[in-house]
Amino acid sequence: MAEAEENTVLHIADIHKSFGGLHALSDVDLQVKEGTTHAIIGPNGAGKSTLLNVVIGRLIPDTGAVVFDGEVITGKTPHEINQAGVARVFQTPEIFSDLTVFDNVIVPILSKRDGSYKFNPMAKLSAQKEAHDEAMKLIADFGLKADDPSGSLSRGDKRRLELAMCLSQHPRLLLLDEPTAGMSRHDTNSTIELLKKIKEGGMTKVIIEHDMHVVFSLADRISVLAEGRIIADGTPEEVKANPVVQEAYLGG
Amino acid sequence: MTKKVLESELFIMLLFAGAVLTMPLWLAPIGAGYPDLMQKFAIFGLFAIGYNVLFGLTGYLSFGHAAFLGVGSYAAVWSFKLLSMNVLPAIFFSMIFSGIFAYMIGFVSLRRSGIYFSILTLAFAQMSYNLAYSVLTPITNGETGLQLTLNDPRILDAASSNGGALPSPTLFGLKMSGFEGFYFCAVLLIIGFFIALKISRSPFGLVLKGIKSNQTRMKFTGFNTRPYLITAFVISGMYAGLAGSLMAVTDPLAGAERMQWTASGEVVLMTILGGVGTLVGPVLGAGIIKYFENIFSAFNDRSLHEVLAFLPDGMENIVVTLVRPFVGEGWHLTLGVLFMLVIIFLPGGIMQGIDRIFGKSKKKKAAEAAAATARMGEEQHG
Amino acid sequence: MDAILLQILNGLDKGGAYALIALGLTLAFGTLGIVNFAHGALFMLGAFCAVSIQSILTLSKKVKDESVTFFDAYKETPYLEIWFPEIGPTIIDWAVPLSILIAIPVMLLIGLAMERGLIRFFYKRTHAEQILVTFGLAIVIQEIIKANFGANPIPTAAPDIVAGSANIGSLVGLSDNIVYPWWRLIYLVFALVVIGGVFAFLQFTTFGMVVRAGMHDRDMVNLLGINVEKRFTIVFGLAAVVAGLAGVMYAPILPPDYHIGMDFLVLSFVVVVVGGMGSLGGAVAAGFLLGILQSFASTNEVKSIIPGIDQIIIYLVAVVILLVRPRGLMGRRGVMED
Amino acid sequence: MSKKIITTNDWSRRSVLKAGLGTAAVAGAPMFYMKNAYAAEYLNDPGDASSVKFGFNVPQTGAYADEGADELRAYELAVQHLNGEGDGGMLNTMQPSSLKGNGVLGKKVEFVTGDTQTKSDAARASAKRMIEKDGVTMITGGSSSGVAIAVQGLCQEAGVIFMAGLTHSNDTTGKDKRRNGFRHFFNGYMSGQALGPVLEKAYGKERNAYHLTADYTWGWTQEASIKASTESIGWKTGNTVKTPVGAGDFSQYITPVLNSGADTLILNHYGKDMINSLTQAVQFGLRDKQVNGQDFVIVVPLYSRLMAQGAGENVKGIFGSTNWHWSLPDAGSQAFVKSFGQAYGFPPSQAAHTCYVQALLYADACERAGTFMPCEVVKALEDHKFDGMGNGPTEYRGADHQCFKDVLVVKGKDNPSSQFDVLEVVEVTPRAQVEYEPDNEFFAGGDLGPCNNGAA
Repeated sequence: MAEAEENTVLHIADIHKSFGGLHALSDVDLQVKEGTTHAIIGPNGAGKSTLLNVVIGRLIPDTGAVVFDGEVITGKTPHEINQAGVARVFQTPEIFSDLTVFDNVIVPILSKRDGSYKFNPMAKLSAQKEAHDEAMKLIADFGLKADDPSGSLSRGDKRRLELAMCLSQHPRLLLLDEPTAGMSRHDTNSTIELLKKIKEGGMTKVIIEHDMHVVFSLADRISVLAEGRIIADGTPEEVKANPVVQEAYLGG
Repeated sequence: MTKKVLESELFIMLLFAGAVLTMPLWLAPIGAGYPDLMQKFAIFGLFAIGYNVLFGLTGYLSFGHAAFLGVGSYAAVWSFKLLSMNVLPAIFFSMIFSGIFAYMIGFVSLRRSGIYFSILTLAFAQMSYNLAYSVLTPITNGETGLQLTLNDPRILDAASSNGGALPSPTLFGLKMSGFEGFYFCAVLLIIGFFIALKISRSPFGLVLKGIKSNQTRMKFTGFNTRPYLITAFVISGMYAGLAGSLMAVTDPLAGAERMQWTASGEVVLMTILGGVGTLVGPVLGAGIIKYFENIFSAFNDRSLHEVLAFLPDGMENIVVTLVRPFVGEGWHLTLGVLFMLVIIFLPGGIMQGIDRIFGKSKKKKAAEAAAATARMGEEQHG
Repeated sequence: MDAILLQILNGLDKGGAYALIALGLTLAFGTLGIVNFAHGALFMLGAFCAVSIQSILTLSKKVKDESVTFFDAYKETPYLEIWFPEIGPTIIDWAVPLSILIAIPVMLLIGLAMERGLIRFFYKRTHAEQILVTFGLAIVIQEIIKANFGANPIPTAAPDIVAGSANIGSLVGLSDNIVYPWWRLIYLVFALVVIGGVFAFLQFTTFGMVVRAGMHDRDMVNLLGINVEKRFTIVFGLAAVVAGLAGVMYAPILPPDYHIGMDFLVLSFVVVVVGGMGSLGGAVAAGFLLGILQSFASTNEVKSIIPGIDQIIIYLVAVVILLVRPRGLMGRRGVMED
Repeated sequence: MSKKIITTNDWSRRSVLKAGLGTAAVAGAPMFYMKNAYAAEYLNDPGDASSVKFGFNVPQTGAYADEGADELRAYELAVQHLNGEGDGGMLNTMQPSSLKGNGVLGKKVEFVTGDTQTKSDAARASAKRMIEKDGVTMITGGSSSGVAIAVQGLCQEAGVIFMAGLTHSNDTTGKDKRRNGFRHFFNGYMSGQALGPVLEKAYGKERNAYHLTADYTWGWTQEASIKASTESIGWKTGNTVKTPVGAGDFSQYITPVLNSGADTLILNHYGKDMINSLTQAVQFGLRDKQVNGQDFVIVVPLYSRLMAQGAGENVKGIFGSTNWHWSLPDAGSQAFVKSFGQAYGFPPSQAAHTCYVQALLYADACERAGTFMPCEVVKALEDHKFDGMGNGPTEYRGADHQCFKDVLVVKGKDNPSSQFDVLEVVEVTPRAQVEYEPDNEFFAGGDLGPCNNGAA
């Protein structure tokens, strides 16, 4: 296992994962630096989503470990990993579509405040002043309406809502799985703007993306995944110039 | 009145308490204003409210809640037999035992979700029922049901011989049969309703709703959903235990058939019929099913003619002929037809019908539509 | 040894019944995603096909019994026997096998009507709503049967030629003590044939292929421009036929009454889940497995060690399997799983 | 069906009345007036009302619905006869009788019905409705012992009379007996005592019996009673196996019988269980077997004609016992069969008979007591001797409220002359042979306790 370098928030160390005979990930070793936006690109089936699922505890790797903030999080449950400071935006927005926008946003705030379990059945939700104000502020920031039923939002709004939910927890690491998939050019651009704004706040992000326009607008560093292996790793310029990458991915 | 007032806890509680406490008045014209049936309304209302804490908030469909009702009843009757005819220890032990029992079953069953969870709870309840009916007869008195006897120890009730007759449950001397029993149950129903209202409006309740809506998201939002689910399961189990103990309080007998899957199914039907996830719906559903069971089943040719005597003779006979298959021994048929009609035309149960009559803001309708779409999605993902 | 063999036979026989009911249930569930609480009622309707055919065949000329004075008691002689003294009694005797021929179209029609008339409106509703509506339907069907046939079980005899027991022990050269009722053996064979038929149908026909593909991924098949819905309707009809046939054939073993379906309902759900939701093979395997386990749990030897085990064995096994192997014996990964 | 007599719209009038009383605790009881010596001293005193109400609590849904329906028919008939309508039925043969055919104590008899569902809870809820809402003075009916015991307990606590319907468990008048409850039907012990000699005569002393027993209280008391009685005639008891209620398929319990060395199978089952286990036992060829040099035989200790019909051909030649059968030639039975048969077109079942008799006995006791007050009625019924009710001379024993009378041993008929002609009476076992002391081991442990008039 490669030693963790300085400023590394997330160290994905020598991960192997196979399903049956299929090697989804082999020898994947990645270091994500504090405050950077790290993009992982690669063709379909390259293992990007598998990698993300390993990080958030949905999948357990066969060998290797994920180290977050100096602590091994492999084998921990998703909620423990989230409580440690990792939030994730999914490819198809995972929101509480039966609930209102407000409820969607206050839930993660409560999680941050109360931890993974708190028994307070007699407390009044409407009396949670701080959480309430924080949620309202975020909702306004994201241009949403608190009383809207979230299930009937447009796809773009749903994605924004999910992002707001993740940000409300002030995570140290935000994982984004194709945040602009299926979006119109207009929505994509406004999402890029949004993410750039977040970037200014210094939050570390790992982003998986197909859209090169998005990747090159946001990423400080790019890793290229193909057939479960990392074939290139570097700044956007380095990666762009890498002949292997051009052949395997960009060139086509 | 403003929306805020209408939705305030105080207003809701006043309305609910008022409706419950005046039941003897407004139920009398429809023949349901006698103590036993009103006690049943309150008891099964509590059962359904508690069930709704689990099913309505978390979406976990338990098919074994009757087991907790049964445990509550047995615990209460044993408390009457061993300790005292006072109802308070009986209720206390019922809730404790059903809570423990619910914890054990919930701990295991909640390892699974969806239909698997349903079958697990069903299996546990059926095992409890089958054993209570046969092998556990020393504890349950099997088919006959656990009853009080004259030579029970009752160690806390010193030498009240009661003239050789069986004692009845009391609240510090106040007998728990008839209207006193009803008001006792009614007060507990109101308290139970209040707690359920608080739960559904608490952060804890919101987490449960989040679990129902999207458990994956809850996990990735940092919630450990399992203890939440177990807590909800135990709470609803304790409600069931309370209901079971009240059955024993108003009528000191505990029978095994209380635990049968049909009894578990009944509370599911009550909840869906009234409106899953609504506060009042389960109480309404419970009332309707119990009303059918007790009043519709009691009609016979003679009583039908009496009720319809105001009609002209020929008309009366026609109406009686038409109605007859649906009452008396045919009351099940009415219930079956009712289930189908309600669910076909009012997917949200009777509460949805009430909402429709009184109208509601467009926003809520949109929310419902959205929820329906979301459900569809879930179904397809399966 | 003989005792064990006999219990295995008992288990297979019971399992045959469980498997047939569960097969239909899982067809409806796996293809349509419908939790059908009225499936037991279909089984019951099948049994009452046999009852009806029997009572039609035995429509009788009534000769008043003059010794009875206060009401009319009749010595009944079926018209068939009067009109066709030769063949009449035989036809009546074969009422149950004849009922199979009638039950197939009748149950198919009932199944199609049920799907078109009610079930299809519930595909996109929640399981809870499906349960309520099908449970309501089951009650209605039951009550209609009760109103027409009464609440008591109605004896429905198998043909005389197979009325007794077969000495299979001596047939296969084992102990003389292994005797088993012919009808139960026939039931077992029948169950296997029906199960085999359904599997062959799904495995080897184009129709079956589409259905299986649809079970796997409905949207996919729809994208290919194949009308899955129509086929699923037919599958529901098929499920009804399978349940109905199970009912017809079970009538001589268990005199049917209006409640017989409800008695099997819970059990068949357990069988389906133990087998694995949506897995036809699993339903069949679980049916036989639970049948055999129940038979053995009921023997005196086992009961003397664990009293009451025969009352709970099925549920106990279900619990264990669901905990150890959540998707059931043969369920596909990811179908109805967490 | 006879034309209904329509009285005032009593149902809703009383309801409205109660609404007015509202929360008052006395609302459970109808209004009463000071009229006779017992006024206001007991629950649901009809006072000077022109009518009195009985509660008929029978299974209308579930496995015993047909029996329940037959019980209801009998009750309707009883009410007609009490009110002087119809041909009077057993009112003409009952001895002694104080009934005049003008209702009871001059009051017209009315009735309410309810569904027990054969569940203790439902039965008690239904009975409570009758007591609290309808104001009945007596509840009767039922088709299983669990329900009978549960309702009997309730009536004792509430303070009305319970006249049990079909209940055969020893416990009803044994360990669970109550002062306010009475049973006319016979019981498991009597079945055993009556069957013993007949079985000995038919099957000899050298028998090895195998019991299949429904796994609940009735089954157990039945098994114990039959076992005691058959062992006293020299039979051995090989095995006793409990079967779950509603097992449906009994094959796994029947196959072990085949090679157990037993030559007699005793089915302590009732209702659907009996039909299924008997049908299947016959299918398994048990009756074709020869064991220990004798023909294998099956015995069904408690028979019911309604249920026997469900087992079809399989009952032929099988012994059992029954409380009453419509083919009995005595005047009382004939009178009852006549009224019932003419009203409904078929013969009454034993359940119908016992219910009809119970209704009449209660009415007669009220006449003799001069009041509906439960404690007085209890006194009138205790140790009351009567005849002409289809079972010969009968006595309601005061010590346990059990009727003592002859018991019928019957056999499935080989050549029935009609669909109702399923059983034939092979012996009428005299009362003396089935009688026992109140402290008999099968009945010990209970206490009638004091009678209860209920709070007025």
